[in-house]
Amino acid sequence: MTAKIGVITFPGTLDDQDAARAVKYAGAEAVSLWHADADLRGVDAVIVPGGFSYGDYLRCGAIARFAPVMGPVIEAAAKGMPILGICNGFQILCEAGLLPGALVRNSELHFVCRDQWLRVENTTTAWSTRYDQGAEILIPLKSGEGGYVAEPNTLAELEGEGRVVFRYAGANPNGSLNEIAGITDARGRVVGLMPHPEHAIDALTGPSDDGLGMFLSAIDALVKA
Amino acid sequence: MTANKTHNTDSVKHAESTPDVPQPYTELGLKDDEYQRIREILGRRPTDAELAMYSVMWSEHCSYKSSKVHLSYFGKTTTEQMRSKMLAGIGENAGVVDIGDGWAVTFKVESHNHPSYVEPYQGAATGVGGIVRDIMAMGARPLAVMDSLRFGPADAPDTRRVLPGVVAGVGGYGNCLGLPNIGGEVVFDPTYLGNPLVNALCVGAMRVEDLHLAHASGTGNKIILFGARTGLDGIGGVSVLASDTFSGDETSAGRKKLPSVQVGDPFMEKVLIECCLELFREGIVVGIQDLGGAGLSCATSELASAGDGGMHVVLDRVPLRAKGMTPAEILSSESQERMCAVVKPSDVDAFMRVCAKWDVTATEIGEVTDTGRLVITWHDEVVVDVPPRTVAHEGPVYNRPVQRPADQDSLQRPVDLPRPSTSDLRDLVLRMAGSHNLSSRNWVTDQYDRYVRGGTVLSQPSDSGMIRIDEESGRGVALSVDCNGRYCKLDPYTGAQLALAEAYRNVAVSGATPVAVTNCLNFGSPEDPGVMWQFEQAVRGLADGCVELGIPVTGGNVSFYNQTGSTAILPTPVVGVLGVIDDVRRRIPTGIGAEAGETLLLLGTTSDEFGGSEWAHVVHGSLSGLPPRVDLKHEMLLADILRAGSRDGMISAAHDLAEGGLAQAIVEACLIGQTGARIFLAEDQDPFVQLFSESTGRVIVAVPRTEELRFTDMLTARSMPWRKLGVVDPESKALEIQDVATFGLEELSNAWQGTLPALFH
Amino acid sequence: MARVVVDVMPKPEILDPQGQAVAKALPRLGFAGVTEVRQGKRFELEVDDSVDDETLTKIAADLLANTVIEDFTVRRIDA
Amino acid sequence: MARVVVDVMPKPEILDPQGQAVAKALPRLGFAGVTEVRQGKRFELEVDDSVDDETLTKIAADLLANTVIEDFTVRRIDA
Ligand SMILES: Nc1ncnc2c1ncn2[C@@H]1O[C@H](COP(=O)(O)OP(=O)(O)O)[C@@H](O)[C@H]1O
Ligand SMILES: [Mg+2]
Repeated sequence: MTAKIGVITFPGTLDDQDAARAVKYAGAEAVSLWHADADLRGVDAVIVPGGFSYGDYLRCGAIARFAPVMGPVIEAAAKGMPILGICNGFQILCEAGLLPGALVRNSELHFVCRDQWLRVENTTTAWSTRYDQGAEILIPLKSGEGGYVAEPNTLAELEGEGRVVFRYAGANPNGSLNEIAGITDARGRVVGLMPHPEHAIDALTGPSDDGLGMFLSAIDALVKA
Repeated sequence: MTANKTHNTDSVKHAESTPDVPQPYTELGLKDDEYQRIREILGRRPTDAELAMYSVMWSEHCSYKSSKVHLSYFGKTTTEQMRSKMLAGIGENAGVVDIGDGWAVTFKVESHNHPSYVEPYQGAATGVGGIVRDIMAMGARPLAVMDSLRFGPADAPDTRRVLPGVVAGVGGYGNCLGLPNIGGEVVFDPTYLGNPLVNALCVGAMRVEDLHLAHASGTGNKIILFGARTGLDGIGGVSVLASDTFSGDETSAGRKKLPSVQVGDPFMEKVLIECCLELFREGIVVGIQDLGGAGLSCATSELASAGDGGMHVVLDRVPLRAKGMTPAEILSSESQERMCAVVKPSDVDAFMRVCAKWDVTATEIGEVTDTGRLVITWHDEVVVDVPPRTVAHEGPVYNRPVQRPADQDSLQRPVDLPRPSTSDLRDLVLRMAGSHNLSSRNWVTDQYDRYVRGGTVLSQPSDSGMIRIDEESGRGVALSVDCNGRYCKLDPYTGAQLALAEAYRNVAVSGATPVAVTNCLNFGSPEDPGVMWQFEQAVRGLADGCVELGIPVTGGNVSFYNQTGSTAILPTPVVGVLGVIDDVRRRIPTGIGAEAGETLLLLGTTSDEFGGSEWAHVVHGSLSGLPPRVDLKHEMLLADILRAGSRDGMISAAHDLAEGGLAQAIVEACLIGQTGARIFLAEDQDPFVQLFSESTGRVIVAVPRTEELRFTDMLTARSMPWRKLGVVDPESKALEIQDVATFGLEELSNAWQGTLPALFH
Repeated sequence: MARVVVDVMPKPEILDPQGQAVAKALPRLGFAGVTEVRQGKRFELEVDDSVDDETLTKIAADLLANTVIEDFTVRRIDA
Repeated sequence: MARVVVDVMPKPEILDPQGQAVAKALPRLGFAGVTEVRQGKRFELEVDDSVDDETLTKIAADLLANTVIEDFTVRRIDA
């Protein structure tokens, strides 16, 4: 049986088709989820994709986290469903309290789109088992508010528990504390990151196919479960 | 004394009874004879609302009154064969081209120069928003954008104000819309200091059968306005009428000072795109039109004149954002993110349901009639009653005086500029690579999302942008926009052809077949006979060039009055060329080193051509002589060879030579590929000329060693001049130009990459 | 040392997509009765006493606000 | 009808790249004496009189501010 991975579309979501394509490339079925329906349509995992939900005018992810679909997402997360938030999706998961901390304006104040090297720091989450510990992967980063911040004790907790999943390698592109690019919840099921693995699934349209590992990892996790 | 003193609303009835009331038509930009013509058309004086409509629609921007007589040359020169792939052409919102497999592609460039000077961020942002709606109005899904930008000197204080704002605006809007930015230009020249150019291009695709042309046909069909509410933005000159209306009122002074700035809402536009596409899929749109310049005046008069010729609009129904707006203001507001559709009465409910799903405000504001008149009512009084064609299409046409500038001859006289000796060339290569116009544009392009939608195959810093249209077959398109204003200043006819040749070559270099052309003609004041001469020459050059290449101009845009005081900008006819590739996997990248063991070849001929060159500009600040010669037959052969090479897998990388010549091209090919190379110059020609001449029709090609013989045999057989340039050297991390200099890639990279960040950090 | 607050708001006639987004979201979140929202910026500056009002106004007009589309007010706050 | 102002400022210990950028730019533009700048948001709401203070605080805490990184204040202004 193929795994079913849901991809949420909010008004202003941009990378939903790309996330769905990545899910298909990895061999699972992509199911589109509409923000206004409080219904996960029987999916086994959920991706909250990138974009500018509601224009991100107030604060990235601030309005989207109240969408009807987020109710069941929060419930499912509590039960351990694998959930991946990419870029705006990461911001939404933080706003919704599924992940700690927040994302603020890039230190250079402008949007940055670049091919970014990441170091994989945790290979035990639902979304990172396909990588080798310490591996460097090349994934596009494209965001204006990608600076990860959290209170010092939250940060210490994340580091202490090994919950930083991806870290920027080389120069810090946006001023994130501790070069954090992606983190996970305490159980390793919910992962959020600023860079876009769904844009790195094929060297024809991305800088590499290094991003595919995240989707393959989730499928592995679902098959095992 | 004004028309409104005694009446709240200047209705048609009121106008008839007060024929002699003076009207502020001069303030609205109308000439005496233009105002007289309006009176003749109507058989009475126009109402305030009619006057507002005619004045905006008869403006240079909307009516093309100075350019029309020249632009008709495009139509006259387009042959049946050139037209064969064109599904819509000049006159539609955007040109549409059949690219095969049932796909139609639409693309267009538009200028937003003046607004971007006043308010760089919003000016540029709304420029992107406007061109995207043009593409939507054809029934297409917008797929990518490009931006062609020109500023004053890079180190001028005002450029520090304008450039970062423009770039942030292009990015802010396009990124939020989810359209990848796949290319453009950034050019610096003193003539753009008080008048930057912001030209935005959008490309979209649809199935051929889904093409929607803007027309309001079918008597009884409903007119639906949807998207943002209408506010007081962009009203500009028409506020003259408002301040009259409100005289005695405290608000009148405020009204007069209304900024003609519009603020964009890209989120609204994104939702509008998805909403429109769903409406198209449901098949419930008879006609559609975007609201751009001249707002509702334009949309209603154009829709009506393209359809059955009549329309009745109830202006009270237009959802407003501001209080106390007058009919004239509502009709001329340029509020962004609005569209207008013609819908069958039986489909209105379905239409409204789709809009509600996307949370888009939609309002039925009127219907199609068979009266042949555009009638607009306000509080049950008729405020507009006009033949729509007279507003939309029968504006004034000027045959402005054309005169070759007196100093053109002296400009074209070559000046002998001191040339460097071979020992100076090392420094020159670095200096040129880091010069304002040649340095890396990454500081700009890194602010643009090039990945969204997952179909971008080539983008900056490639010669052209390329996107996949069909995921199954891999069919895609390539696009490039180009213009060298200095070449155009020296010789506008040749300059326009050089822009065409460069865009054409850029598309060909990526492995695609050029098929169609769009343009954005940025010039100074049409009231200056010298500028009109430049314009006429450029149009002829471009049109004649297209005939030679056998590809049509499918649309374009004219922007006049680009000048500071009496000094016009360099004539800048930006040319966009669209190419088709049947499988994007065959694309040719720009950077070398993709395959182990590549030979470098130089295709084309190098002559001593430095008129208008980047070298003359950077080193001597000089502009004189004649631009490089252009040979379009040669460009066609080159394109054909590149296509064949790509099809047969003989080419692993290619980069065309443009500003800065061979030196710049090889530096870029190495840096983009992060790979070293060893090249040698010909013995029978001056090294400086070989490295920096800007002779056209030249391309550096990297071929896998295994293909070298097969490829060079083809070159020889097809009489393409070529010479072996050297080899790719992946081990060395250096560029060696034999007997001239060796450069570490890092040294080159620092020179090339460092310039813009240092200026705009 | 003084604390200065500069409030920067979009001009009334200018579209405020940010405020609109909030205004539209509120009823969806179950908050009724908010009829209009405008969103602007607030700056808090710590300034030496030597900085006079004229300078503060200049800072606000030149750097903090975009006077083409925004209005601003400058206030000194007692520390 | 009442006018309500909600000020939202980054918490003192949280990075404020925008305020920092302004602080850095000032001396370059020839303005001396500004020792610190913080940038936040200002919201102006028009609310029905039926909306009580508790609701306003909830609107600010739930939506207008992200209390993980921001503090807020709510004030009613006399119209
Ligand atoms: N304003 C811009 N927006 C997007 N891409 C740009 C812009 N300016 C330059 N580029 C991209 O940077 C690269 C180098 O530009 P340029 O040297 O002008 O190209 P070429 O000479 O090949 O036409 C190209 O890929 C071009 O599309
Ligand atoms: Mg090129």
